[in-house]
Amino acid sequence: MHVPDGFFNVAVSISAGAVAAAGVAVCLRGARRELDDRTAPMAGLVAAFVFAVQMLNFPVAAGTSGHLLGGTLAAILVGPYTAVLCMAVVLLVQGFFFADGGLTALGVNITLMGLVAVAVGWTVFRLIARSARGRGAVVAASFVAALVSVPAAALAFTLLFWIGGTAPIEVGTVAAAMGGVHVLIGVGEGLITAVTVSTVLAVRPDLVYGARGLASPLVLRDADGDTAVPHRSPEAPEPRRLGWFLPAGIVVASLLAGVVSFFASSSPDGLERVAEDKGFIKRAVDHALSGQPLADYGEVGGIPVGLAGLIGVTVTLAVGVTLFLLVRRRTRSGHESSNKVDGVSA
Amino acid sequence: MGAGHHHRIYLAGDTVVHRLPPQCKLVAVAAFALVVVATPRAWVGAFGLYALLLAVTARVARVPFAFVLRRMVIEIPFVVFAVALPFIGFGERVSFLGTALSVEGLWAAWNILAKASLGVIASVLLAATTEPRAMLLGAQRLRLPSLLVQIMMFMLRYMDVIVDEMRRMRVARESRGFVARDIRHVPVIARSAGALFIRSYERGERVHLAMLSRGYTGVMPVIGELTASFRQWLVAGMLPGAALLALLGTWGLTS
Amino acid sequence: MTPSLEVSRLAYAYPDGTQALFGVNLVIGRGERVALLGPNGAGKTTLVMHLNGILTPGHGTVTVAGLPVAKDSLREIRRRVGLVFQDPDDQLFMPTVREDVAFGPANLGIGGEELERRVKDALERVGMLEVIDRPPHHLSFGQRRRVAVATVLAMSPEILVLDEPSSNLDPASRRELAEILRSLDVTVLMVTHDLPYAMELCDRALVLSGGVIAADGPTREILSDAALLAAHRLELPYGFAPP
Amino acid sequence: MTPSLEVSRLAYAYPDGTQALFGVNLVIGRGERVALLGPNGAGKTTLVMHLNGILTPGHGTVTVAGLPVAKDSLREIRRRVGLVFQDPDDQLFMPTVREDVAFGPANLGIGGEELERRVKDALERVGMLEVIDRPPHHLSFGQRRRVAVATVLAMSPEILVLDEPSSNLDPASRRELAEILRSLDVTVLMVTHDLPYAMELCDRALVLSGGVIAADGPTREILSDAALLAAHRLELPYGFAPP
Ligand SMILES: Nc1ncnc2c1ncn2[C@@H]1O[C@H](COP(=O)(O)OP(=O)(O)OP(=O)(O)O)[C@@H](O)[C@H]1O
Ligand SMILES: Nc1ncnc2c1ncn2[C@@H]1O[C@H](COP(=O)(O)OP(=O)(O)OP(=O)(O)O)[C@@H](O)[C@H]1O
Ligand SMILES: [Mg+2]
Ligand SMILES: [Mg+2]
Repeated sequence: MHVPDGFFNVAVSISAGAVAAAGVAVCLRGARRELDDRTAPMAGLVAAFVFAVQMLNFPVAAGTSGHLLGGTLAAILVGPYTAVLCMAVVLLVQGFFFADGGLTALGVNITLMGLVAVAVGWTVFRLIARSARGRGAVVAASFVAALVSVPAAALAFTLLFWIGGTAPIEVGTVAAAMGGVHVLIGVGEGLITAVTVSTVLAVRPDLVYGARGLASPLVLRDADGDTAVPHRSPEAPEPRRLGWFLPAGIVVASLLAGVVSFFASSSPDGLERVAEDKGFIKRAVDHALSGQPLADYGEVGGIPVGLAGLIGVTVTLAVGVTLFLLVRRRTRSGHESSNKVDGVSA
Repeated sequence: MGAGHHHRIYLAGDTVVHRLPPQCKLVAVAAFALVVVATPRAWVGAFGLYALLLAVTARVARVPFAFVLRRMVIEIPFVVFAVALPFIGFGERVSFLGTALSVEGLWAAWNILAKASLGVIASVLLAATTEPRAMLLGAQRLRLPSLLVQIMMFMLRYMDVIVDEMRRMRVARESRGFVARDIRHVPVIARSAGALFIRSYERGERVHLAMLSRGYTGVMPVIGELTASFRQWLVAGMLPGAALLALLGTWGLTS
Repeated sequence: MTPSLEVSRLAYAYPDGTQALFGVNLVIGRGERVALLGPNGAGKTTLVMHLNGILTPGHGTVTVAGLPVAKDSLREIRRRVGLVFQDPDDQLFMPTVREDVAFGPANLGIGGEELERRVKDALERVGMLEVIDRPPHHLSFGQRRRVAVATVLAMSPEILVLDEPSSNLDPASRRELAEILRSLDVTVLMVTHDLPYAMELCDRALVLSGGVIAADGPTREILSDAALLAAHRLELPYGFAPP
Repeated sequence: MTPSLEVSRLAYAYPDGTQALFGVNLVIGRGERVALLGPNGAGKTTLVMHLNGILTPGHGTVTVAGLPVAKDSLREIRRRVGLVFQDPDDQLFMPTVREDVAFGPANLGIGGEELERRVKDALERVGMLEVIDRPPHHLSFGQRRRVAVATVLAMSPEILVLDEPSSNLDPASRRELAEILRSLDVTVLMVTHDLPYAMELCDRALVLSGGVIAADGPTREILSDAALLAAHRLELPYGFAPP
């Protein structure tokens, strides 16, 4: 999904750049609360890990190549704000040090793989993890969250390309293809995320941001008299509630939609396009804004493409919700038993 | 993405391009990419001039053409995408070898291929002539927020740590009679991959703590000053400047 | 006079739940050279990591030259306490030995010729001047340990804490290190499993065992208390006859 | 009888160009226990890494029990030669101690109860049975070294090569290791900087210095040749009186 130069017109490149910069600025502020000098290396490691994970590439049928994103993993390990920074860093490094992903497309890339993927992933994660507690819940929530975040980013990509891509596509076709394939990639993403989170939870629970409330209280004793000193570890605050993140995500998203479509329709790219094309963009923007059904766009193999797109999204949601319900039931019972263990040791 | 994510992309050398301060090069390459993206796709001549400019830069920097070509594999997924465009695009169609291709799709494919390739080449040249560490210092000079620079620095270090730990683990495995030959060995690799994450983290963490214990406060002490002279900015500006001239020139010719 | 180091009721558990320290108390005066002895897994490294704030106490306090170790005093503490890690790979991270040794003093704001002088001087002392331009991870283990010692010497700390500095050193380097430590006018706390070395260098010894201080006294006395030694997996080596 | 180890005219340079070995010749008979002494950076680790094919000779040959070390004999060589690394972190890589110790024997095709028995037995010998379910990188340095020794013992190799196995061990573990080595009926090559330990354990010693073998003979003789020792940065420690 690393967009190279020339994929999007100048208008979209610049406005997505502005959105990305604004998003990163917001996250820089937010990250100060998530990071201390101890966790800065964790952010670096997560970035390196995401970088490695993104090398696992899947050829995607009609779209671009797909690969794992890592945004959800980052959010769970270091917190959503820092996660966006990690993703931004990964993309900067890939763009500047490895020539991967266009420099003018950095804004688009950061917006999609950073802002959208992290916002969606973290939101889903918190929604699930909040309703159930315990290690199992955290791991399961990571799976679902990561799974959902991938098709979400893919659909955002399609939307953006539809608005300001440099090639004419039928949004429905591409959305269907992208959505469908990325659900599969999402399963891979979910597995990797869940395995990593559970590994880290097993040996260094203190490193999982999304599970900070889980660290069991320490009981220390002094050896001289074997006196028990019940002790609560000083840090280990409750993970912050969804609070600001959801509204912030919505603001970013609407900013994105608003700014991008404004630029695109007032189109300073007269340089580039023939009149018919402009008509296409206008039409596209009208559709995006008026929310007309996608079904207008004809059909593929007998299935109306809009319908195909909807099927992709529905399948994603269905899988997500099913897993969510399963997890909730599982962890409910798991939670009770873990309570008992706590009761014994305390 | 694809092959070749290694530090090896840097080619040590002592040319004018290598010696330019990193911040100048960063800005120059970004500006060049912007000019390329802003060029209308029909101005084929302008793209030729851009390619020529990059070729000249590569010569001056003594970066072999074969090296640049090898690095361009990163682009392959998009080549695939671009090739698909004439088939999935709509609008007017022309017939070519018996298949109907979308004219608009063909143009779009050309547009993406040309711009993406130029962008990739420019970035490859930048990375080949600038050490990663220098690039970080350049970013720092360009006022990239220090938190981002710090994360970036740790990330680069961790890539080394991970590679290093992977090497250690491979040697350790082999010296105890392990040879990864068939699919049955995947679980072993997977098990040790889980350990790799924690292990790399903890090694990096201990090193970080060692840095802290030697007075580190989050900013690398800059041992040599990194100021860029006006002349150096001028030299660096030659690439995007010439590209802009080419763009304006072509505009003049077409209108 | 305020003591150099004061540790009181220090307890600590690692994030995975393993408790390593169970209430350590100790006081070390200015200019003393003290050996910290004890079996593997006793908690020596864990204790040492608290002395410049790398680990944060789960319970209890650490005071360095009158200054409690806390978040806002860390910079000052780390300027005063120089720590040589048990594993040199944890200590060396820059691309060349020169930059690695320069790192600490540069962070203290030293630059130019003074920096150059300090780097050369520290490397000279440990006999590693000739590898100054090589990458540290391409050195032999013993060479890395010597460079690790140099990185700390270059910072001229007031208190020097060394975690098994003599392991993997060849016998001559081991003696040279002893001479360096004797020549410095600083407080020294040295973890070691080499009892003759401890006796040669330190007048006082502490025995840490099972996360608490089990003995504290003159090295010579401790090393002649056979029952104490046996209880904590300490014993004098083959062929050793105290002079 | 074919010797256990035979190294002939072995030279090696690291990829960065540093040459570490300049033509090493040595022959070790079956069942011998030999100490490999020498200053830091002499090339001991480099030599040892050739003995089971981790490094490939730049020049010269290495033969193990008559079998030349080459690409297609590596599996067999590694089954026969057990190597304890100088840095235990290089040796341990699985998520738990149990899996790590089981790794080698499992590769030899051992499974089930026999595997379990070997793992427990090896850990028992080094006194680390109680940490069997912990992750190795969460152990103290000395504990890691002991587990590293166990991983190799569990493979019951014919030839045991140890790179400073006693460093970072507490004195009792050091003696216990000596007892283990003495109780095994295998060929042993042990790198060490601890000369009394070498004398206690090995009848024969080699001095490697500057990438060549500088001396080869009975340990007692070598350690009493003051000129030889001084020439290679070797010296007997404080308080040592050969019994
Ligand atoms: N990172 C870690 N996570 C969990 N437990 C640890 C960690 N490091 C050490 N421990 C445990 O804490 C205890 C004390 O370890 P420490 O490293 O302080 O011992 P030590 O006295 O330095 O031993 P050695 O002489 O072997 O270096 C040991 O039981 C060890 O297993
Ligand atoms: N990875 C490497 N790359 C380049 N040079 C190396 C590397 N490892 C070791 N060397 C060099 O090779 C020489 C021999 O190193 P080696 O590790 O074999 O020494 P050693 O005898 O084991 O020393 P020590 O007693 O300190 O462990 C040294 O000069 C060292 O600097
Ligand atoms: Mg220790
Ligand atoms: Mg060595």
